Amino acid sequence: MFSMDLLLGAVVLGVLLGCFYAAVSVGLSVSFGLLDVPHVAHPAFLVLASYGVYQLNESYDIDPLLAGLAITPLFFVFGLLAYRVYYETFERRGSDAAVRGIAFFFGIAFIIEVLIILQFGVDQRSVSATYIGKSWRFGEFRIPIRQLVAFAVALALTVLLAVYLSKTFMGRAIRAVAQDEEALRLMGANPVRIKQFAFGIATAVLGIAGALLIIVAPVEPTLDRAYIGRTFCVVVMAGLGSISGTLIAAIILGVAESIVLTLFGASWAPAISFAMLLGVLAVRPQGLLGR
Amino acid sequence: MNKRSHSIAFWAAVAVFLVAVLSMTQIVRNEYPFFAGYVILQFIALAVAWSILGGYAGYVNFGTNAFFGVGVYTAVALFKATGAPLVVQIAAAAVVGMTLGFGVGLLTLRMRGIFFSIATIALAIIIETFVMNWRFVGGAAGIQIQRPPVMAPFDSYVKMLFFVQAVLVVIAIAIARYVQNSRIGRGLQALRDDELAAECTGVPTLKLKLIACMISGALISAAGAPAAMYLQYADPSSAFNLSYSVSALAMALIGGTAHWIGPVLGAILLGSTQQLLAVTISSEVNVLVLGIMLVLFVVGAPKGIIGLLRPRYRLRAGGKQ
Amino acid sequence: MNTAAADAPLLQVGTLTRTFGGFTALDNISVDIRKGERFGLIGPNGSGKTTLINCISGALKPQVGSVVFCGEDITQLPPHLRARRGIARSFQIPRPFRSMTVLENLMVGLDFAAAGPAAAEEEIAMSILTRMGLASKAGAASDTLSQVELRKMELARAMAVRPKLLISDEAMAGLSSSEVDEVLDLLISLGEEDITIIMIEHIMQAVMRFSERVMCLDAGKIIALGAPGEVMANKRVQEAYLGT
Amino acid sequence: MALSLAIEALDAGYGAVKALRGVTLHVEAGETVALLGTNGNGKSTLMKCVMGLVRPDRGRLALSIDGVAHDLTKLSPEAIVDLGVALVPEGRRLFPKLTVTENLMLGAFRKMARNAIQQNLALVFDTFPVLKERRSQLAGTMSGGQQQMLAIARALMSSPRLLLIDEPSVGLSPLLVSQTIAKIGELKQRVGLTVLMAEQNFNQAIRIADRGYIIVHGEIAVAAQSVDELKANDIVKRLYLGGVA
Amino acid sequence: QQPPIKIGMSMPQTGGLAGGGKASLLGIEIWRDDVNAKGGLLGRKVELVVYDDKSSASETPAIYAKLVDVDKVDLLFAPYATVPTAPIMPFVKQRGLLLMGNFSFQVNSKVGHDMWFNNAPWGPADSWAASFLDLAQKAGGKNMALLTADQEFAQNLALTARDVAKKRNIPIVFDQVYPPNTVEFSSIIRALKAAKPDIVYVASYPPDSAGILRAVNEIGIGDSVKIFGGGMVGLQFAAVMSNLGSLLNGVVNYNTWLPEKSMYFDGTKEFFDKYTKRAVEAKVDPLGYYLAPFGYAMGQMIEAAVGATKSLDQKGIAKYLRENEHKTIVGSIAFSADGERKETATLQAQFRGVKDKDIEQFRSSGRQVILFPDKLKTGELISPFEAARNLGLVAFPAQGQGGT
Ligand SMILES: Nc1ncnc2c1ncn2[C@@H]1O[C@H](COP(=O)(O)OP(=O)(O)OP(=O)(O)O)[C@@H](O)[C@H]1O
Ligand SMILES: Nc1ncnc2c1ncn2[C@@H]1O[C@H](COP(=O)(O)OP(=O)(O)OP(=O)(O)O)[C@@H](O)[C@H]1O
Ligand SMILES: CC(C)C[C@H](N)C(=O)O
Ligand SMILES: [Mg+2]
Ligand SMILES: [Mg+2]
Repeated sequence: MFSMDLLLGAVVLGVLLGCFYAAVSVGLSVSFGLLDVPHVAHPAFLVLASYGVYQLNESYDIDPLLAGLAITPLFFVFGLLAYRVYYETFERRGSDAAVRGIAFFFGIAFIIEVLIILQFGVDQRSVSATYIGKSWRFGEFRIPIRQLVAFAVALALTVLLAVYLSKTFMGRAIRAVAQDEEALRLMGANPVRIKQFAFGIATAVLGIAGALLIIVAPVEPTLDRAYIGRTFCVVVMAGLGSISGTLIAAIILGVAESIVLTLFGASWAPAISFAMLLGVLAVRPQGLLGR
Repeated sequence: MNKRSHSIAFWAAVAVFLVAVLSMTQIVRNEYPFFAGYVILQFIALAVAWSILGGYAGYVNFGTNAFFGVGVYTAVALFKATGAPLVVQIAAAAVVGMTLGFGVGLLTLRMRGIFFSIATIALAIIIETFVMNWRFVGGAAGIQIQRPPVMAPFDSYVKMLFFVQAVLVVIAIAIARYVQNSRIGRGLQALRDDELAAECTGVPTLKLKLIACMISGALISAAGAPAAMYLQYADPSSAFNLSYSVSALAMALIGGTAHWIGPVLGAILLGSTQQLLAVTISSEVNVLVLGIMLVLFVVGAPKGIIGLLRPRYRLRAGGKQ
Repeated sequence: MNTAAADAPLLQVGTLTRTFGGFTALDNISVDIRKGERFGLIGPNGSGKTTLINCISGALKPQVGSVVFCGEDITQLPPHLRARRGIARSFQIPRPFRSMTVLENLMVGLDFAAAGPAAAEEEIAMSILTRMGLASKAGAASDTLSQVELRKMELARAMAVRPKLLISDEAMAGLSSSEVDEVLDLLISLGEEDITIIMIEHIMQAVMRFSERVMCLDAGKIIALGAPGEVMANKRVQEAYLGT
Repeated sequence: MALSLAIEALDAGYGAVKALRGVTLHVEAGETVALLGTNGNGKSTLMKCVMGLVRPDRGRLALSIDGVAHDLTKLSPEAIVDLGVALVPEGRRLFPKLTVTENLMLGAFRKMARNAIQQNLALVFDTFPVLKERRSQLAGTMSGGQQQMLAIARALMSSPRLLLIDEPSVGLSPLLVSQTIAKIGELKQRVGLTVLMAEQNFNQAIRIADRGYIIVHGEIAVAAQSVDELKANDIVKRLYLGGVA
Repeated sequence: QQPPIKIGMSMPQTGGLAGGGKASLLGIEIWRDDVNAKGGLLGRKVELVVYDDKSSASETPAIYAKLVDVDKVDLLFAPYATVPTAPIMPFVKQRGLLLMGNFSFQVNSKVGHDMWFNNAPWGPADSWAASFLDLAQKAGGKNMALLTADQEFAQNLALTARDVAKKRNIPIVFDQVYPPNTVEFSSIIRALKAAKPDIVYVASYPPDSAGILRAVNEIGIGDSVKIFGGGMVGLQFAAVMSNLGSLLNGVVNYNTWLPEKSMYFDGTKEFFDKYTKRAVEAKVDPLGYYLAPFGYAMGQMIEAAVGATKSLDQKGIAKYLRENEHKTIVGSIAFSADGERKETATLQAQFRGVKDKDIEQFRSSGRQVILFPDKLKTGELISPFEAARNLGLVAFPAQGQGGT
């Protein structure tokens, strides 16, 4: 059933899918990759954002992307709060923060799941927008517009974040903070505030990522569990904290998944993409662009 | 107390525990305690097994569900193919779990910290995918299993499973205790702090990690094996449920990883709360309570329950009692 | 033991080369170290001293060359097996086992590398600490030590391996000269117990007093090797290193 | 410009450990003051107190700049850095996974320093040419001595007015020790730095020091008004000038 | 006052099956309230004892042991769906207990418990595929593409579909199994399209069903396709339906109850009046066609059996259930020996004239035209699929509120 045409299509769709994966993972690349916070509740916040977008779309008919943008400030604040609690309870006491943090964030994730269920019920939800359900044609070939939207937004998001982190003082401080807090303090920066701010950004980004999530597919309250593996894999495969690596890793996964889905047995897709992750780690334990 | 009298006390306690369990199966008629008790014992075994690698060596295994599922499906496959008895299923699961642990170790233990954790998540998904495509054990559709008749002195299969799981718990604890008190424990602790320095001080880090990984894997798979007979049904999404990973980790942390008793206490607390919530609150709110408990315990008891009980207990794997 | 074996060098480093990316940190280094010798290793910062002992202790693998210890080629051995064969080192930037007390740090080496009865371990560890002047800190958590105390503990932990060859990487950095003297006395007394010692140090007086032979590296190459006086008088050493 | 640091009756420590007891010392504008003392005597603790990283139990820490007094015990480390105080910490404390340049750029984090980046960069590259060569190497893979240079350079990037240096010569080759000490002396002239320097290498330290203190067991044992007075001191003789040194 | 009659069950209230579970439970609760309003069973009030099984198989054994041994309930209902039900089948068989099944699929085929009765309309295992392929062949379909979720229920459907196709000599030109949590179906649909099938049989699970339909709409499926659908779980839920809106048009999919004229029996309308009111408050599926009336029917059957045997003797009740036909709000139900329906009553219906974003439209008849079974039929298949999709609202004006 192989044909050049199919392969090409699979690659194109895979790149688009990969960009979507990048968008939902890039916040984690900051919070986990750079700040060392074992944020297993990242996907829970992501799904929460999707529900926020759903609510705005449902009751005020706001475009999902705009809705995503509109809730970013709120998520920024969530991020500040979440980090504050994490800091006060773990980092400040300094004991085994990483491992205990995992349990902590699992707890947070469960709480978010239940709050969503209590508020929205367990049924799956989705949004409507003009670009959902339509596609662009190139002859026989068609590309779903919602995927193009996800692609463009994801690309913009990662590029912006990458530039911010490498070119600004704040960005550099964010990249330094987990390596040596006291040293950063000696540079005249307050590491706690920097981390908090960075965590805020990482969470704010989820507003937009959440919009993409619900644009691409419907959401349900426990969807976050399916994304824990995926997002962490992207971030780790990328090399911790590397934003451009995140994009690359996500695209590789997306393309691999898409090719397997199109040309081989779809049921093997997860095995293949996660085996790729293991392969990458076996060869480059620090990830693709890790330092 | 010196080491020897400690040992005597420990084995005496074990004997008392097993005798109590056995007599309970003979005296108590109501089966529910055995159903619920089995689940709690299973979690104790998982948490103790997890902490051998996750607590002592600091390698946080997210793939408890992979080992658990492998245990379940080893039992299923063996039972379906040969009708092997329960003990053989468990032994086989332990061997397969150990082999898997060895493989995982070779493949991933050169990865540091969180890379290892992520690799274990990946592994769980890969193995689950394999099982889903393995028609002999039912694939994704799952498989129903007919239990063989129960053996004397038990009058019900679940009581027997309860006793068997209690034995597994004892084995897990005995091994964890041995590891903790032997030089393996100190070696694991050293490599947890600094692998290169440990190597240069003579600690065979890779070997110790492999050993820890194999022991932990074997115990988790063994604890999972009876689940096939307990449920009389197996399907990949239940057998490889992420909640096994979360629970094992959370229970060990809530109890404290500095001493083998920590995971035991954590599992008893969290496991029985879960059982209790399932039959009392019994709605989404039980997940909420679980979440809040997790948060409160890791926040309020940074050194785990053992840290609360013995305030001066140092947060330290393999620390002497 | 025949005389040939007794005279054979304890450690033979042969044509060792190690590069990082395009950068050559060690360039074709060959040197023999005799049993019981006190060997000083000097050289400008970044000349490859630490890299060399990383290759000897097994923390790094060289691209080219071999390391032979007690007549056995150990180039491919992992560090812990080298430690068991009797090679111990301290780290230039201390790497304590942070969750352990000072005493427990030493116990690791005694447990895993040193041969001997397990029962006496604690006494041995205490005696090493006493010699290092760290006895009062035996029960202290290692992450409360000051930099210098950490350096001392590095050395003590290496001694706990009960090595044939002890490599000290700038263990005296930051010590006052009277403290340098103390540590030096200690190292020299170890030498008298037939332990071979390689010492990396930038404190010239210490190097002079300690070493029977000195080797100076520059940019990954040996620029001088010989008696301390000779090496110090070497023009290239003076230009590249001493600045006199 | 006038700047001075005055420390009075300072007590500080870590829980039960009392690292400093009743320490009184002062540093005037343009001076280079050496802080001597064997290990564990509290030199680093003193510097951390000045930076606000360790809070003193009691005593006074006052920095006066152009006649305005600042109570350092009340200020956060960030605020103290903003006043123009920089510390080269012991153990270097670089950001190991950032490149040399990125480490230097972080040195210029404080607002005041951002305008002077090019100028400061030129200065440190001129002072430590090897840093220019290794601009894009990760700091963590540099040799011990190279890291020490980077640590000093990074502190200079913040255009400090008061520079605290904790044992700058540790791990440097003899050539570099004298070069580094000379550079510090030179920088002091060039940018009008005031320097408080903890240093074990007595002979090098006194090349640039104007005067010095000796701390013993957390207390100021000697406050010498000049280098000669230091040299003549008994403790100094015993600790630094006797034996091999 | 006599003690109440306790009916025990677990129900998925969290996890993947919670959506269905909660609707089903509401149906059962409405029955409880109705029967209690009438004075209860045997003059005793009916009380439900319900625990959450988290949609997981591993929770149910302990729960049912508690229900039986501690709570000492008088009767057992099964949880919604196959996975949580499977582990309790051997238990009830061993204890000789009656179990009223709730929409599980073929859980009794291996266990062979003679006191098991499933409320679902599935009937014989292969009828599902058979009815869909009947329609397909009538429309001229000659070959088939099969797209199934790698999940317990969908795989069971696929198994029978392959069997039936083989018997009828329908070649399978595309047979793919996609993994759970697949995000994007564009790639799969492109591959499917490339195989140029006439019949597309999809056995998908709720989150994916929407993704598949979207991808079909965006990528296109080709003019060759005569009929599309069959076993898509999820298209029965109000939230999914209202979101997909016009994308549903043309799809032929299985269902259990629909607001078509032929589907109203004694009490059906009254039931939905109550359900509609209570669903809002309970935050469950506002339509509730799929599961809720069958939960109610399960109660009705128990009510009839207990009433007829005048006892709670489980053997007697089972005997009565097996030997009689039962009038319920979902029609009359008769069981075969394995406890499944004698005849399938699983509907195959085609979506037509569906607009976007409107839940209410589904309350009127004509939105889902029943094509099978014959005695409930309310229209004919429109084929090919592309043609059916493109027929707009004009051709099929809503036919007003249905109901008898
Ligand atoms: N992992 C690495 N990647 C890149 N370069 C490295 C790495 N490790 C060491 N180097 C380089 O190799 C050279 C030698 O380093 P080494 O640590 O051996 O120096 P050294 O002689 O010990 O210096 P010092 O006296 O300053 O400690 C240095 O230029 C250093 O930057
Ligand atoms: N974080 C800490 N917790 C507990 N005690 C500490 C801590 N840091 C330092 N100390 C103790 O405080 C005392 C003074 O330490 P400090 O580092 O100030 O000495 P120093 O004069 O700088 O010595 P060195 O020459 O070793 O750098 C030492 O006894 C040390 O053990
Ligand atoms: C609604 C049903 C199709 C669900 C299916 N019977 C299951 O057990 O999972
Ligand atoms: Mg070095
Ligand atoms: Mg100091």
